[in-house]
Amino acid sequence: MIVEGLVFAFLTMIVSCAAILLGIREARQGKPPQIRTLTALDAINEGIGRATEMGRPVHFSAGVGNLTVRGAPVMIASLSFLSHIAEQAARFDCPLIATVAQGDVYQASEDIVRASYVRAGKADAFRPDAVRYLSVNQYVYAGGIVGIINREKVAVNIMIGHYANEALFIAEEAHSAGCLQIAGTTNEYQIPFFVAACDYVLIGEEVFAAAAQLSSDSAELGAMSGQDFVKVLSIALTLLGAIATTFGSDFFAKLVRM
Amino acid sequence: MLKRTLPLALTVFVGFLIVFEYFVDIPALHSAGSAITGWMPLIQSFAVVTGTINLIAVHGHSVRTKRQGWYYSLVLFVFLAATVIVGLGQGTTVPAYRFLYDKILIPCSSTMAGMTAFFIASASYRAFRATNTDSALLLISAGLVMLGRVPIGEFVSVKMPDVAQWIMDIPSMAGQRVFLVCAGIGYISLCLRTIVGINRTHLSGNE
Amino acid sequence: MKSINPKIIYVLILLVVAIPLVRPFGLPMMVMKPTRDFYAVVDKIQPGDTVMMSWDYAAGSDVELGPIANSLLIHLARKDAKIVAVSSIPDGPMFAEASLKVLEGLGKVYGEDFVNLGFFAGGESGIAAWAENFKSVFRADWRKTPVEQIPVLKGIEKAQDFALIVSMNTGPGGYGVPDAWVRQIHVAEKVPLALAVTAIMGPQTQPYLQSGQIQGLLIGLRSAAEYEKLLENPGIATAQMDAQSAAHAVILALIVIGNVTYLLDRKNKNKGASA
Amino acid sequence: MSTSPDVWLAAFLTLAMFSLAIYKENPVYRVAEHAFIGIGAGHAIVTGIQSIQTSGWNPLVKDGEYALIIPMILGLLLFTKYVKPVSHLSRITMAIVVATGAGLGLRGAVQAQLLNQISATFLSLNSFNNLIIVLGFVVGTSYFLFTKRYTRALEGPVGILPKLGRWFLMIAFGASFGNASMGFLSMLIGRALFLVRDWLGISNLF
Repeated sequence: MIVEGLVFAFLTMIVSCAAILLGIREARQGKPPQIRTLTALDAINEGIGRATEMGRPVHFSAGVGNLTVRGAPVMIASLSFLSHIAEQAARFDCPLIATVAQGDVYQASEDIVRASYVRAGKADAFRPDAVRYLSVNQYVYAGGIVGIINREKVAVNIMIGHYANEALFIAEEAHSAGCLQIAGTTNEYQIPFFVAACDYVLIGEEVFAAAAQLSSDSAELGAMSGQDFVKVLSIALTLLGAIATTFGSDFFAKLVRM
Repeated sequence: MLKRTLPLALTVFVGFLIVFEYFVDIPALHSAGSAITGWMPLIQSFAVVTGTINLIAVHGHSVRTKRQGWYYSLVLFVFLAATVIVGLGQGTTVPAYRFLYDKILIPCSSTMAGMTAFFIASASYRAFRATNTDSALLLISAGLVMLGRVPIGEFVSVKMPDVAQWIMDIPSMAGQRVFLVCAGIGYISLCLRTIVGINRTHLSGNE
Repeated sequence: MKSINPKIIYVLILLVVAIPLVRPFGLPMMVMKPTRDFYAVVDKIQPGDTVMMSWDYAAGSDVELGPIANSLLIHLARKDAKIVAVSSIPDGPMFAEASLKVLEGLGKVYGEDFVNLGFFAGGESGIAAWAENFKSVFRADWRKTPVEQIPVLKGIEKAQDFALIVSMNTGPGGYGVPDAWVRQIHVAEKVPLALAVTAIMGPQTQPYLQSGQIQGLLIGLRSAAEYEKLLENPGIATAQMDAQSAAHAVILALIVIGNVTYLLDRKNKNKGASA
Repeated sequence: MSTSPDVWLAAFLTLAMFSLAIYKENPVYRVAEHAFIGIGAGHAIVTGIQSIQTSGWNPLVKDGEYALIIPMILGLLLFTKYVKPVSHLSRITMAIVVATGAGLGLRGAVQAQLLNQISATFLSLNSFNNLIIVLGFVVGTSYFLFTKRYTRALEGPVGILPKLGRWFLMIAFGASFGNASMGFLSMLIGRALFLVRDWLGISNLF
């Protein structure tokens, strides 16, 4: 019935999916899991406060991914951040500039920012140029952001989403302009640049954890607890496999190829 | 019904089909799955074309309303039109097309990419400071790998390439593997939530 | 202490890179194990075997992956292998075309010894589609000749008909990322797969080599220069290694200056606090 | 120095792009930038249409592969996104595309990203290197545990484990950075080589 060689993979998939779905169900029944504090998340609120005091804007960028194929998971998480940041900014009357690089992200971002202003009771304060489409080309996009940061004297630069080679360009120029920087991405090869160039960084999966904390949908938090369970299983399987190998048994090595 | 339920039902149906045809040994399921995957390249080609419509709309708007810097948008349209007319009319191998591509597009995009080296240098200078354990590890690992990968490192010590390779193969490998596995779990979770219809971001947008 | 203006660093780096290109100083260089291993994989190819090479890169990565493509083509030509070129990104075929010129120089004939099939859309799902039914995706080559009329493609129906598949890959900016090739070619089709990636992509691709999911891995310009050395055919990659050395020497010097000024500043501050 | 207008144009564009970092955003850069985006977008349209022609239209019309009518219609539906009254129709295509992507992702990630990586870590714990890899993997993964249910077990003296995990990640990021510097410098070298060799003609290299 199951294709040979894929039996264990199939079982792993079923177990992982079940754990995630159970986590979601638990959360939806009113028992969302608690998540450890992430300093970068506090830094976002402090940053908005600081920008408000200085009377200078906050800039948010979700990078160059889109909602379907390029970095979709982190782009979707990024929208949760935008929603939170826009609401905070609206509440404190802090100017917000969100720049986007993709058509679908543009549509989604504009809807989200407008809704956030309404939630904060500041529907009138929403300006259509809060969300700006710059370019689908990564470097042109970065050049555009650098121009905005310098011209409009941005105080806080938040970059959470899918980035490629343009990330370091933005981060370095924003640093020269004196911005406080908070960044996060799941793209492994961009993380080192953020870690080096920004003040606060959400590393990989931390982006999802933070987004889940900000999100109004308990399903996201619930999924986190399922994912953690799969991580614990991965650790256990690795240790068992390594110990078995040490004692000369290839039981686990064969098991995963079953 | 057509607006929400049908797309959602299609997501669930197609998602499960693609997953199960891979694991389960049923020829009919398998050929249905391969047919659908076989369509994707063609559909994506349409998506490539629609993706540029937004760009045209944004710049068209800026020209019509004579927004600040609208003449730049005009430059964009001239080159866009030239590329499309030559490309569709005569193909991508004619000299005119090669001119646009090889002599304008390539120098610009390679230069932009190359400029990142500037920022690597400035970031190394200001950020790689041993202020705590985290940044000290980052600094040492980066410095040793840099030295080990260029011939000048062998000038310093013949062991440098081996040191760099060891960092890459052992501690860095462990870190990379953590990243792959954890990202994989996050990815599985998102794919699952999409297939069962909990995550519907791709079905939102303009009503 | 006042820090150095970034614009000065930018200009410095540009100069330091340009000088060795004007007057190279030719530092010696070792060949590392991964490159030797990759070379051995290609060396095992038998005359008449068909190898697929995918140009999954565009302008920005041509400097790093172009020399690798060249060396691999020369090596495969020496082994009398047949070569099928494809690309998972729209700009790829043009770079394939440029690289393939080297084969004509070696007396190979287009259509009989090698072919450029051009771009296939869809990234991962595209790979999955042709891996199962080659001609459902590739119907004509880049010069618009129907595949049925191309001798080199005779008998190619699916991924398993290739002795080796090599993706020269630029990573997340592309459509068929390395992970997608591993998932669809190694995992699903069990066909020998090797990757050549940019230096940036190196660390995250490495685990696939160690877990045996790919047969070989070349990383950036350094590997390219090493491969040229193995082929005893020094080329553009070898020539650029001096510029790499000079620029890295400057970056490392900047790191040292940064740390020294940081430590001095801290010392001064401590003194100020105790006084 | 080169006498070819093509080379001069490319050199001009290269310098215009450099001016963005070395100087600041300026009109020369902006003109080059917009020409560059225009050609980029045009190129995407051209390759897209060519690909529709060779793998969709031609086989459908000339070879009678009528099944291709389905993806052709699905592709055309994408254009409805810009036509307000029927814009929801594009969701049908999006649903199928995203579901296929998610399905391929789910089935592939379990093996390529989970099981193969885990089984590659089934290393005999009798060498220093193997011990480091296994330890690094275990503590690194523990760093990515977020929910209190599991992190509670990591309080007190074992709290060092996720911290140690973070150190492994830092080493990995440092290595990535060190490696990346070579890649970006390669690109810069490519442009510098063009300037000194092709344009100025002062290089000793071939």
